[in-house]
Amino acid sequence: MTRALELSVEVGSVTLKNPVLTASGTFGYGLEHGAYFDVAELGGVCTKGLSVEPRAGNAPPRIAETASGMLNAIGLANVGVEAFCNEKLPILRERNVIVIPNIFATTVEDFVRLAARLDREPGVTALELNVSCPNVAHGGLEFGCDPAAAARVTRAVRAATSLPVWVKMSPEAGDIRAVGRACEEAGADALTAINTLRGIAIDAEKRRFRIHNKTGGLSGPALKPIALRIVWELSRAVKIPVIGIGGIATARDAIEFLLAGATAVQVGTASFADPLAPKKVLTGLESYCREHDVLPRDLIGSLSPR
Amino acid sequence: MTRALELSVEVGSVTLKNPVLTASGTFGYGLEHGAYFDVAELGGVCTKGLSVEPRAGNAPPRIAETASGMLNAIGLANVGVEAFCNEKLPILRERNVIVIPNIFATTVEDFVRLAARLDREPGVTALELNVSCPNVAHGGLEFGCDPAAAARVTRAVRAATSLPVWVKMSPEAGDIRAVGRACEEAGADALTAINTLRGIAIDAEKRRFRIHNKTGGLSGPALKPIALRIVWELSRAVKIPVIGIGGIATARDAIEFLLAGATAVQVGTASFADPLAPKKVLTGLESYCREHDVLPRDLIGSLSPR
Amino acid sequence: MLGAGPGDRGSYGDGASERFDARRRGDRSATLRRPPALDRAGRPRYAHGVPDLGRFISAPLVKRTALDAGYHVLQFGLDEALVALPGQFVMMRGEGWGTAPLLPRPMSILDSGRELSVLVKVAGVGTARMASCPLGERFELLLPLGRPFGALPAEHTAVLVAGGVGVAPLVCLAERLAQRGTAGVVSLYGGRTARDLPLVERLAASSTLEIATEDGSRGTQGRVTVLVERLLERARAEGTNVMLFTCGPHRMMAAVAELAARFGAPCEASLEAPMGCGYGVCLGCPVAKKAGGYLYTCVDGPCVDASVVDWTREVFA
Amino acid sequence: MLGAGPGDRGSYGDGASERFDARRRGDRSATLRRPPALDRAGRPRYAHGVPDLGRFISAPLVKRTALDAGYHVLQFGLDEALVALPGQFVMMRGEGWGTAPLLPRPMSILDSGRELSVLVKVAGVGTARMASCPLGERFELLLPLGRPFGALPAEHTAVLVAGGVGVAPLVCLAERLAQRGTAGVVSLYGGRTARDLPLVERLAASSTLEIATEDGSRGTQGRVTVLVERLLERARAEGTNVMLFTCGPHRMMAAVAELAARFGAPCEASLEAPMGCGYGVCLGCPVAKKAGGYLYTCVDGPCVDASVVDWTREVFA
Ligand SMILES: Cc1cc2nc3c(=O)[nH]c(=O)nc-3n(C[C@H](O)[C@H](O)[C@H](O)COP(=O)(O)OP(=O)(O)OC[C@H]3O[C@@H](n4cnc5c(N)ncnc54)[C@H](O)[C@@H]3O)c2cc1C
Ligand SMILES: Cc1cc2nc3c(=O)[nH]c(=O)nc-3n(C[C@H](O)[C@H](O)[C@H](O)COP(=O)(O)OP(=O)(O)OC[C@H]3O[C@@H](n4cnc5c(N)ncnc54)[C@H](O)[C@@H]3O)c2cc1C
Ligand SMILES: Cc1cc2nc3c(=O)[nH]c(=O)nc-3n(C[C@H](O)[C@H](O)[C@H](O)COP(=O)(O)O)c2cc1C
Ligand SMILES: Cc1cc2nc3c(=O)[nH]c(=O)nc-3n(C[C@H](O)[C@H](O)[C@H](O)COP(=O)(O)O)c2cc1C
Ligand code: FES
Ligand code: FES
Repeated sequence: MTRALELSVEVGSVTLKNPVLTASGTFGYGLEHGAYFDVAELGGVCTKGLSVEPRAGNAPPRIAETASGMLNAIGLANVGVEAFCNEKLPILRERNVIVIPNIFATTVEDFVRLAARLDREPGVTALELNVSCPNVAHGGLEFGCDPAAAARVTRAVRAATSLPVWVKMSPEAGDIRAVGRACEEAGADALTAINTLRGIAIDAEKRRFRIHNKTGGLSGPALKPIALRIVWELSRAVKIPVIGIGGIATARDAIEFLLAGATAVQVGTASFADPLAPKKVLTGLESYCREHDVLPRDLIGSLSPR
Repeated sequence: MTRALELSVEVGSVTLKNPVLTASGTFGYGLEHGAYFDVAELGGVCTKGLSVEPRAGNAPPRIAETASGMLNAIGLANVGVEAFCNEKLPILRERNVIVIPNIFATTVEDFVRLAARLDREPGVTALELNVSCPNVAHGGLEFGCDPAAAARVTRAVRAATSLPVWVKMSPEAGDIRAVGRACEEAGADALTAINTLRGIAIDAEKRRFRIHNKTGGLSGPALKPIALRIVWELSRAVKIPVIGIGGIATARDAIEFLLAGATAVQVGTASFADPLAPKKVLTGLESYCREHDVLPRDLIGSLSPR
Repeated sequence: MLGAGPGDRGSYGDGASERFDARRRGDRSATLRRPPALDRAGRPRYAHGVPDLGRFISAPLVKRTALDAGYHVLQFGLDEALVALPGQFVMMRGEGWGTAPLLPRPMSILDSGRELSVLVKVAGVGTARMASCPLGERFELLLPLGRPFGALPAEHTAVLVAGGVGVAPLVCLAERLAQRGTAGVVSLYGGRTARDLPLVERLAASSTLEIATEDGSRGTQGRVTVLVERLLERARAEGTNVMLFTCGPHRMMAAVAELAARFGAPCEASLEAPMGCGYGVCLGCPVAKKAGGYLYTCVDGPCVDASVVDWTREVFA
Repeated sequence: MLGAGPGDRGSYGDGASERFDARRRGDRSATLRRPPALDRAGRPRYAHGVPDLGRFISAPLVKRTALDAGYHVLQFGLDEALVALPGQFVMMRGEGWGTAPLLPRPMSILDSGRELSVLVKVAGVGTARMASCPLGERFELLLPLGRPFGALPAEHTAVLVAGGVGVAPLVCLAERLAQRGTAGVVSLYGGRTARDLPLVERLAASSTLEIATEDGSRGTQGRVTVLVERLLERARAEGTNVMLFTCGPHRMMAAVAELAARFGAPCEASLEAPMGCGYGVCLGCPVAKKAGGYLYTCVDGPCVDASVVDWTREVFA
């Protein structure tokens, strides 16, 4: 009955069939959702951060709820890139899921190793470099908060792979635009923003940190205004596309990010409360576009200047 | 019946009768609350930010609610230091309110002028330097995000007044500890942390910013985990006291800040929903101390290391 | 039809008071009106009486009546009777709201006394929660707040111009005027359709009512301003003096203010603005003045002399 | 007294399935148990049957019963009957919660079918809202989740060890065992006081019950572990085999696990951990294994072989 709407967006050289992706670390490897909806309908799935070797992750407790948000210090628990390529990716390919592996390392060399390993695999759409994880002792914010360091990682990965490279920005960089521009110059195809912002939660009764790692990354709706601001700033500072993340739970949230300048969005924490969240965001976006007779691509950065 | 509890805390050379203050910009000039409770019972009142000349503030809309928080871009509307000294301070003095004027300027010279003017007035307990306002075109984050600039303001004000000088930290400084240490070296008596973090809110229907100024400062419970983390980091980075602010609405919140290392706390946005909030925080803190047989001063930084 | 009623006499004193003074904000040197006189307890005396001092209380929702088209009347059971004046408002927040929605919502006081009531139109998350809230749920109420409507000058007829949910303070005013024996009060009430006229019966019962709907489903077809203009023309022709009291959408009030200015009629508008606190500490509720600078809706208003407002400037996003 | 019941037979197949595989996390190479066999629809077959695949539904609260001491039984009206097994849980969240509380709360399934029920103990903001929520309010439910309790080996007596709110999955298990005709099931139930034993009648009706309260107000004075130890000693003396199923506070379960190990009895514990998602994607619910690495409570548990857990390591702050 209703004509199909052109939902696709261009993220650099990649055309995503729609702008709704899942955020790294909040959707497993894209295989846990089979029963809830068909993940292949999404614009893409960013996997849990992959490292060269498997990682067990941090000691519990790892998560704590805060006002309209949560802290996490998972510590990048993951199966390792090898197991991902051998055990997860084949299934994802078979299911036609658009896969964007999120990769994490503590050295430039390991970033390169990860990129090179994934470059050999069919069925990978782009790589997302996590240079902004706040929950690891090394290699997290060090890379993401310093323009030169972020550029170094980007350049090295760029050289090691033919895949599009997305670099994930930390909200803790003093000058995020400088980091973004440095990555752009170093060959990034897109920026994703934002990763979590470090916070702590305290149990006043026990007088203890609520999270074993002490600090954790804040995610969820609490973060949305900050994420929107950073996406807005970044999208005006660079020419490459910016992918928006932070507190997106509804289609309306996603539209706000597109208006602020994002070319696509990622749904993160919202999937915890509602495993259908990414799918609902997509459906809602489509309805909005029909109602307002507009395409997602036309929404990008189309905020009236006031 | 119940013995009075020793609630006082030392903020540098100043002894506050209790650690509960109001946050600048959220309690007017301390005169609006007469009818709700006796403001003189509080540890202190930080006034709306004062400038050399009166300021009308930004065009509306100035505020927007977000998830468990709000954005504001008041733009430092205030009566100006002269009117404050002549019209507000005499009444505050008469009512025995502990007053900490919060001052704001776009140049070091004007900061000095403000400090010098207030130095002549009796009934001022300390000065709080707002080098971290995100809602003004100049003089806000420029000072607060750069250690050298923050130190310059602090040093100049330090020289211009005999009053204790508190410097208010921005959460947007890339390296907040460096800013804090620079202010400490420049003679600050205490640090207050944190000011708001810039965010934006968008009306997806009208495709417009919800706030005229586009960006506004995020405050309220959403911010608390970040504020706690910064207070915890700062209090371990400097020897001077740190005063905690950010999303404090209940005694439990205040206790969390004391545990994280704050010597005193400020209640901000919570006063909007409940004009009795600062008073309730104080009463609740007292109950907690009685129940746990502890004094507020003993709570400071007493988080178990885990 | 437009015989001038006896009217309330203006009762603004001229002594600035410390209490009032403390409520003035920086850029309000050109204050809209002189501060009202105080009664012995230090409470401001307004045209319609002496309201309670502001208090912060908790009260349960005792009754909820759903009207047409997403309007609801909420009634709260107060321990002590509230004395509030037409145009004053309450900041209200459900005790179960937790941290979101965070801020209290401003609502005009419809009825005071032991049973406080407000008329709520569902506009967003807060009002939606109010409209579906179970009986017994407690609310935190800060009230009464703000400047009520001012005095009807002698030899003037009160004309109340209401749009949509803006009817609440005007119902309150119409009933107060009727109670005081003010004769000849006229109400002009506009809505998009006939369903969009909440509390129309109460307005009809306490004043001479004329209705305009945009779709013509009730009363005159068109905007309420058509009625206003017609009335002002008639009043001019008849040589009667009229004072307008208006509450409704910004554009409607702007048009009413413009007509009032054109016809030289005094006009008071009950402003709407986003509010953080409702009692003067957040500075979040400015409305631009023609003369420059801002009024703060919660303490300088919500009821203000419409001629002072720069209606061309926006208040909302 | 400790005659071995017929017991359910273990029904774990040995073929790893893609679906199950997908649920395995990185460091779980030393997986606690072999994955269960699948039925034709790809659903895992557990000892007590084949549960529904996980689904995400909305259902209204249809009944709320307040028990003693802050415990409440909440009942939801489901459109379709739910097949869940003892030990499985639901992630639940009020549709009216907005953005705070943000995350759903895990609750053991007490009764399944068309009327899902859970036993809630008020612990914080989410459970407080559940306990005072008006009837008719809708909840989002993700269910059934997690690994249920495993099989009772042949020639073993089931001994259920409950502490406080941990009784819920054990009531479910006791009733399932009774329904299946498993004889001789014993329950040992501990609380601080007599008021601290929610659903004690249901446990008594479906098993042979012994009670311990710390203040001695009901049953034996002392901790429930005193009863466990006594029972295990008796079983050893009588030469009967016992399998323990336990759910309660971490320390209690740790002590039960320790006793089980000492007496060589198999023991399953239903773990509790903070949960973000309940279905394996957040990695927020680890429990340390003795062998190193972590179990994820929501997908590897909540019911696990107690001997695998490193009980000395904390799960909560
Ligand atoms: C003095 C005064 C009296 C009012 N009287 C009434 C009344 O009697 N009945 C009634 O239904 N409405 C009244 N309003 C408007 C009412 O306050 C808003 O509709 C309500 O705050 C919207 O809240 P929400 O959570 O439903 O909407 P949301 O859009 O979710 O609110 C988001 C934020 O914007 C603010 N906001 C949004 N719209 C308005 C608005 N129109 N006015 C003020 N703040 C707004 C909210 O307070 C909140 O902080 C009055 C407003 C004022 C200023
Ligand atoms: C598998 C499983 C089954 C459970 N079954 C029941 C049951 O049948 N009845 C019952 O009353 N409780 C049960 N719990 C515990 C229950 O989930 C918590 O008490 C509840 O989440 C606390 O939420 P709150 O908002 O009241 O507390 P808050 O302290 O405000 O919660 C804050 C955060 O901590 C998490 N949290 C706090 N305590 C716990 C806890 N003990 N377990 C898990 N997360 C926690 C919450 O989910 C939330 O994210 C179960 C937990 C698990 C893991
Ligand atoms: C539990 C959890 C785990 C996460 N793990 C990763 C990760 O492995 N790699 C990464 O780049 N980001 C990770 N993130 C960050 C998210 O991808 C996202 O940037 C952030 O949560 C903000 O979005 P949200 O508010 O929608 O969750 C994680 C977030 C959460 C909550
Ligand atoms: C409406 C508003 C106005 C503010 N004005 C000032 C100000 O003038 N000077 C200042 O230093 N901080 C100002 N702040 C920041 C607060 O003092 C405080 O640092 C911040 O709101 C975080 O605390 P909270 O979450 O308790 O509100 C303002 C905050 C709000 C919400
Ligand atoms: S609403 Fe806060 S000053 Fe008016
Ligand atoms: S609760 Fe999210 S992985 Fe277990």
